[in-house]
Amino acid sequence: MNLGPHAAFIVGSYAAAIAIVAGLIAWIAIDHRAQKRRLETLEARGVTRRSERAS
Amino acid sequence: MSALAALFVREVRLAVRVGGGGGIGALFFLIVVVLTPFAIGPDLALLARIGPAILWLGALLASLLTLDRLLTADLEDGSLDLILMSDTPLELAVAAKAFAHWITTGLPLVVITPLLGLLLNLDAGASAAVALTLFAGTPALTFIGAIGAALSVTLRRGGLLLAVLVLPLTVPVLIFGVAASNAAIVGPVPFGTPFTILCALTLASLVVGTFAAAAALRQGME
Amino acid sequence: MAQVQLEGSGLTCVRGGREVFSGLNFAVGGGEALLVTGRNGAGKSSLLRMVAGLVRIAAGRMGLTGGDPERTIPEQAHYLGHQDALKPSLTVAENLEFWSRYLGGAGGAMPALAAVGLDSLAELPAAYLSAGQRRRLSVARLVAVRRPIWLLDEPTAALDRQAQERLSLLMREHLASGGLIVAATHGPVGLDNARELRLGAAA
Amino acid sequence: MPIVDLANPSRFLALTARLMPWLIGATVLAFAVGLVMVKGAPDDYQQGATVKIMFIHVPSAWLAMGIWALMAIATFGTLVWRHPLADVAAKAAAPIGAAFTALCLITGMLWGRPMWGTYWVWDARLTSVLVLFLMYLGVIALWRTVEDPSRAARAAAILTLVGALNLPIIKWSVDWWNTLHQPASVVRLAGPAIHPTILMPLLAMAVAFLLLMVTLHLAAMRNEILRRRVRTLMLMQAQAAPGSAS
Repeated sequence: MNLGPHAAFIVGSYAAAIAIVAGLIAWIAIDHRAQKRRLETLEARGVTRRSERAS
Repeated sequence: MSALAALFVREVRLAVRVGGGGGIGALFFLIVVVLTPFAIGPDLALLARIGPAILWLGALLASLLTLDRLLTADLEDGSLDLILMSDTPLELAVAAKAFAHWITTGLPLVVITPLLGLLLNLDAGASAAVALTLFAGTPALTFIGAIGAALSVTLRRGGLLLAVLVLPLTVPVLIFGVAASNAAIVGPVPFGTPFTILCALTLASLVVGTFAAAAALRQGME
Repeated sequence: MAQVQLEGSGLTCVRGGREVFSGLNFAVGGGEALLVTGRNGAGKSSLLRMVAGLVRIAAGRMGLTGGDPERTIPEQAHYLGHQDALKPSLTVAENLEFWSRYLGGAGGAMPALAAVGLDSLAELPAAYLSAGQRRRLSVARLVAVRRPIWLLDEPTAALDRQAQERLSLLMREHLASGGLIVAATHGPVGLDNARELRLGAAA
Repeated sequence: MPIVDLANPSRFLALTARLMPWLIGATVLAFAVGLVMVKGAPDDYQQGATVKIMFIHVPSAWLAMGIWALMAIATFGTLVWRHPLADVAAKAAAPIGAAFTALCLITGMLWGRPMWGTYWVWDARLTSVLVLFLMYLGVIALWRTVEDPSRAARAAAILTLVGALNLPIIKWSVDWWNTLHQPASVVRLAGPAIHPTILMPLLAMAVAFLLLMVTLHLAAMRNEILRRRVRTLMLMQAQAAPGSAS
């Protein structure tokens, strides 16, 4: 696949796309793990939500 | 030193956390720079010529307008009373707070300057020059602004009064900041001359700003 | 703590052009508590803030004998004002650790938090605390850093009965260790041998 | 599944957990198909191979506007129907929208460089996207400075709706501002007509980007719901603590 004289810009664009999508995925994964950890420490300390306590 | 280190860490933590004003200065700077071409028009040659001026004015306003909360926040929740009472000299405490403000607000301005240079049609060298002058100049803006912050605490009136009081004091820094940038880009004058004067102004303002702000706080007590 | 003695003679306070009080004399020795009473606006808070160096002494003299000669009175005093000096976005432990290190303490927060019954909430942001809990976190500052003079501005405000008992216990321990307390208050503070200084009595 | 069923966060979390693997699979498949078609697309007679940048630039531009529209609809749910998940959806969408707007700007600049000789020429369309980017940063800043979720949600809702109303006006005024000053010689970004051999890969990539956005958005919403649970648990921990009655 010949990308012609401006190959750098085409590769640059796709690299930027990959970087930004990877950034989004990383942010979501890290945030998910952080919230899960905080939930577990809170629930470990016996703080339960009303709805759970009701069931 | 651990007292001052503790104060610095607290200030940075407050700025970074949700509810802190950390990124707001950089966002204000971005918006001011983006708005200017809408007023001036998309003429690239003109934008390139006044690029450094736009960036410097944006950084100046971004620095000053975010300094309002530097001391009033502590006044409102009672921390200022305890800081005034502590054995850590007030001058060093004000310096630590101003330095933390520069790290969380001034430095981000320098970091995003090359990006905004793209919008103003500045080439890499020009953006780097403006970023370097901003790096040297923003501490002066913060420490001079700290005087205004201290005055707005004692006068119990914040907001734009701070900027109005302090803007004239920042004129030298603005002049030599833009002059150094233009010297690097267009410059008959060698870059070194205005830049060293800018650095001298910053060093002077580090000292004057700290002592003046501390004095203003002490005078402000009823 | 060495035996300290705080005296004020002929003290005059002017705030906003209005003379709050003048010619005031008082003396508090180590192990003693002085309750400053009087109607609102009589200058109770102003007197405390004057000792804390936050309000200028218009006339008169204030001296501390027996304390650390190199340090001024404010540097040897704790001031518990109406506000709690807490940052909502910092956690309970972070708030206390900051003040402990800033006021020259060792920096350990847990023992002081335990003394005021907040050790279980150490990692909670202060924003989630109730008024009473924030008040107790503020009191924890006095326990974390040892200073001879305690200036308490209506210490029992926003505290429930159990917290008030805990506070008076801490105050008795402070007095027993040779410290002194000057408290602006309306009602009793749970201290038995406290002397009273009535302000604005002449009006 | 009736929509009201989703109102309950825990049921939404369960649904998201079940859907997530399928969504990820579909996204990866869609990108695979899209990229194969992009590889096969012919070069543009004028711009040569750089037209391949369009396959990222145009879908991310569509997403940038689409996500703001999604946020506007979600905030309509907050203000009008008080739907509990509406502001969660709006708050979760903002960073994703900002990211795709940034991608659109970056690819726009990389596409412009070979044509115009500089990265940024204040082209009418790109400038509107830049203003949209500022609006995204504004909404995110709003969410970050107000701690109480319900208060922040109402403020963000107003800002998003006003933003949605303003977008066409901004677009039109920027076009007018651009043509007023700009010499007419600027080559338009997307080219006059899109040849089917280029249109098909573009649509394939658009579908792939859409699936990616839906996946990321659901995941971000799940995080936001967990963040709010942590917040309520912390509030309850403070209230449950001994002697906290006062």
